[in-house]
Amino acid sequence: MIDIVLLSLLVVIAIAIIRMKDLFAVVMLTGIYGLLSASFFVAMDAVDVAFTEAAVGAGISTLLMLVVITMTGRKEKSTRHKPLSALFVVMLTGGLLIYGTLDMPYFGSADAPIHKHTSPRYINDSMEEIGIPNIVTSVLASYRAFDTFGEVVVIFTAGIGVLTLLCVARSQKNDEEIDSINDSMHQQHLVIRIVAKMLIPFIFLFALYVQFHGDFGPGGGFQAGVIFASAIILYAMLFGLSTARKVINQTFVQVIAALGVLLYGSVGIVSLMNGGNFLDYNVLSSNPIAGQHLGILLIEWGVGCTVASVMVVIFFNFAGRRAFQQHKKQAQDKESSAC
Amino acid sequence: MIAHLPILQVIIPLLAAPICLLLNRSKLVWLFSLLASGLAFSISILLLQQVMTSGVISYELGGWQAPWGIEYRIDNLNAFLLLIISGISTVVLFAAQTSIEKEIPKDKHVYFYVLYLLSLTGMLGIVATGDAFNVFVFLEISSLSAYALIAMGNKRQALWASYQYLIMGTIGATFILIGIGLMYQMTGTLNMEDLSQRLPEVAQTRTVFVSFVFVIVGVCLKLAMFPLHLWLPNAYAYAPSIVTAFFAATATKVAVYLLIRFTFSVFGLSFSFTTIPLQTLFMALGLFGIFVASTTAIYQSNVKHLFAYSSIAQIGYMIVGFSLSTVTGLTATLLHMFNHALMKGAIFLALAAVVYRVGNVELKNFRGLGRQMPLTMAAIVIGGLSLIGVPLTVGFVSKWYLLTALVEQGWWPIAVLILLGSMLAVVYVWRVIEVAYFKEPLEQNVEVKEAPMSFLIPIWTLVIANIYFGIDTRLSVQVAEAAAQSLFGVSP
Amino acid sequence: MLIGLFNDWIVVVLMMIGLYIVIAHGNLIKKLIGLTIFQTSVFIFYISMAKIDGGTAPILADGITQYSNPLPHVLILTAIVVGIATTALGLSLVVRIKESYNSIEEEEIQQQDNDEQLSTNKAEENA
Amino acid sequence: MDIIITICSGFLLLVGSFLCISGGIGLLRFPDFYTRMHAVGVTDTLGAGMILVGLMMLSTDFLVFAKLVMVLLFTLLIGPTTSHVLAKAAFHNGVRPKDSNNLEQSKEKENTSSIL
Repeated sequence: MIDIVLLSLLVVIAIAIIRMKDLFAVVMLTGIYGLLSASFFVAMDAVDVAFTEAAVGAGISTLLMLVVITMTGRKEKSTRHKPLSALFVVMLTGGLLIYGTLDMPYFGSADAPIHKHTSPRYINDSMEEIGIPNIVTSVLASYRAFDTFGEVVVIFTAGIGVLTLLCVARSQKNDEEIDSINDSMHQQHLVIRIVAKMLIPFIFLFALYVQFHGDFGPGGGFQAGVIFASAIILYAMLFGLSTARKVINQTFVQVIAALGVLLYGSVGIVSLMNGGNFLDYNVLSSNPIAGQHLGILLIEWGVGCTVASVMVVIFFNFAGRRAFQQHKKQAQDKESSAC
Repeated sequence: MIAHLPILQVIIPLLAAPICLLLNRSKLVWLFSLLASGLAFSISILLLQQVMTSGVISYELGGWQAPWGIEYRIDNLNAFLLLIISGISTVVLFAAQTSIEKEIPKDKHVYFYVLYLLSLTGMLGIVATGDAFNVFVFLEISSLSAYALIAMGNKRQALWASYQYLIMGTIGATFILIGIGLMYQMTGTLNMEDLSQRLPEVAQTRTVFVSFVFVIVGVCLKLAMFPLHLWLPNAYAYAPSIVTAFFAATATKVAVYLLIRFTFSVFGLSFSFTTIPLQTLFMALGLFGIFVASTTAIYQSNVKHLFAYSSIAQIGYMIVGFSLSTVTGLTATLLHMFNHALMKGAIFLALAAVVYRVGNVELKNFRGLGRQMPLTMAAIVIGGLSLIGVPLTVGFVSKWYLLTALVEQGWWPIAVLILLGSMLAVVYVWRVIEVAYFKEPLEQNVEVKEAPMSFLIPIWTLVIANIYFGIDTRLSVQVAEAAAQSLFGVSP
Repeated sequence: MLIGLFNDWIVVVLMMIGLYIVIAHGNLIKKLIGLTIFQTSVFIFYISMAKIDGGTAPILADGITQYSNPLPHVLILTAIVVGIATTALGLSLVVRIKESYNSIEEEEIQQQDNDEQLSTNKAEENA
Repeated sequence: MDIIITICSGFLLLVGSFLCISGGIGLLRFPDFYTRMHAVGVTDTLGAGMILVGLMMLSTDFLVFAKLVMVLLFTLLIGPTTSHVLAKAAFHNGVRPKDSNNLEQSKEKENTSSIL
């Protein structure tokens, strides 16, 4: 019953997004949309997915869109781009999909084909073969480990793509200039900087808890990486980008992203060397179950490193671009006022 | 180590990318990625021999059996595609260092090579895998690195072209995801082999029909088939010329492979060609694509746009061969994939050499290049002749098989239309040749010299391959025929 | 019938809203938001496929017999990460487009491209 | 014994949800920015706090109880801070609290306010 309420709320928000012109409100609605879909996933017993959707859908994507809006402005032109043909295409695909749903197994029915073919083995045998309670992590990290490897490479590609587009040769600000920015920001955001100082260690702690708790409850490499990166982003927002860059320098973060992917790949190569197939953890140590635990721990660690460092790289490049634009604007104002 | 070849094919370029990021010196990274691509090429040759001798190779990742774990199935079709992709990428990489010297700022060279290796990994991953969802993941890897590579072009239109490609590509990939989801819902498995066994019993349901439509529309978006091709010309014209050379020769072939794999191996021949009039629909769209794209190619002032539209026309030929749904028709399509990769690779590498020397590829800058850059222009001429399908070149072989397939079916008018299409190709190739050989060079282009050796070696290897496979067709035809027969379930 | 498929119909409505935003709205950021809505609705479709009435989250605990299907959850974890990767790349493209075109409306960008194309053709005629 | 617990938790949950609803209604009906923010502030700290305490009483084992305590601590720490920062940003951008004498002056100022 609750999922129908949540779904209709989602439809209301989606329609509001169509009608809204102010981009800032639209981005806020996207954040709420992400959070509501995360709570829908909890209602659907998909706890791992809810965790990731909340951290990524509601958190990082809203944050990135807000940074972009500060650079590109809030107003959206109201002219619609040939709406009738768009409506026709949409109605066509919608009708086709509704036609497709007529033969689908009913929602929640236990005798649907997907519950009878591959997943019974995951549910029944995963305890003996892999030995960790969270079946999603065991399928994610062991049965279909290569999918997750592809996914880590997707995140790595996005990080490199954003780097190529937005990286700016940084003008080396000297130290006292950084301190002056730091002090000016200090008295403006006094309260939230104190609270952030209290919170950031707990956020790191929670990220590590989620990283290593992935086997027993919802959690894993992705969620931990995103939470870890959000703590660093909070620090960068409040203490100024240049101080954050001094604390976490760029090349180090890129190296960690590359090492995460290599760690994941080398777990596969080691199992190749030991005679098993690629990413076959049974051969990693004498007892297969211990091998599975070791393999899953290592690749979750690789995933966590890559996701955290790529999210940090993406945010630093967006914020760096914004600082670059403001710097250029000041230079233009100075020379326009001068001549 | 021989047993692990299928996975090493994808893993070597994949692990080479982060290592390149760690090396961080442009010259060293170039040599390392050349080594990785060469290694992938040699593995694909070994794989092809293994498949030709001992039939299908199946490799279970993580040691789990097929429907539960992910499985790599290499048969003639995959091995043929792997050979094309890794071969073209090795040859193109050879000229990369000098070409990006002029087109990409110095500090981004390392990122260029990392993205290049990632898009190579994505394409190899799509072709080698036997798991439906794994296709989607590696499709995203190759598409994301393609968007970033295209956006590295020095003109501002490159950004807009890359954005449009991102929107169209993501809609296509999400359509494929919906199709896979519907298939999974009705059968409960994601392995392609398992799907082909379990789909017939649910084939009559509307959900499987809709999933087939969504997968085909998604793949056609990626394929830039005629009505959905709007993103391709700008993306290929404004991207750095090395990127255009690589994608023009490989990206669309991977999408054609997906189309063939889903219609023949997963949904089965009988289902695909009876539920929808796929034959007439694709035949009409293919022919329409050939004519519209060739005519627009004639009116282009930018030579890269010209050959991008000609690529869309060539895809039209492949779609016509595919829509015949006969063994020879499919052989013609597979042959044309191989030949088109050689032709377009040579032409776009030659254009990269022209961009390196002259700066841009507007038609007016091509005046008098015939005398100033003789070897490069000769390569473009031979590539153009091969596009038209002149005997002794590779284009002739694929046109010949296409015409025999059409004649077998007794469709004379369509065979005549195909020949008319080639006539249009004569027009736009002649436009380039005429400007290059019979016009005086502009005053600012007088002191243009021949392209450096690092361009001429890859260009001329492709041109010689163009001619060699035009004459000695044993390798390409034998592999294409074996692949077509295995798809039709006819034991060779 | 209605209750059984109601979930899927709402998901289809969400998909169509997302697709409509991508096609009809000219603003580049609005298009990316439409894309996110379109992808999130596909995730909701996958997850509502995996739910079993009376089943709990797929975490093995003694005394529970019925679990929801874990496989779609794994697929969607991958798809969410793919979605955020595409959004991040799209947003960085929007920033670069804003810098070089000074606008993020599709019509204005297309207009500037066409004007530039016309001016080069004109220059070619009189050259 | 557990009857008392269920009654208390039921009562707490009811009060908590009532506070959340009142916050929502306050958001819609109050005239200007600062009063609306006060109404939302109520739901953040008190409404959520009451619901959490109610849940704590219903929780079975210690781990769930400990997690709920931590959630309560965090919301009590973060809720007021966000309200503070929101008010500071609004004030910084020129949104003045509306009182009877400068009714019209603050009306045009309010629509020019931009949080960023």
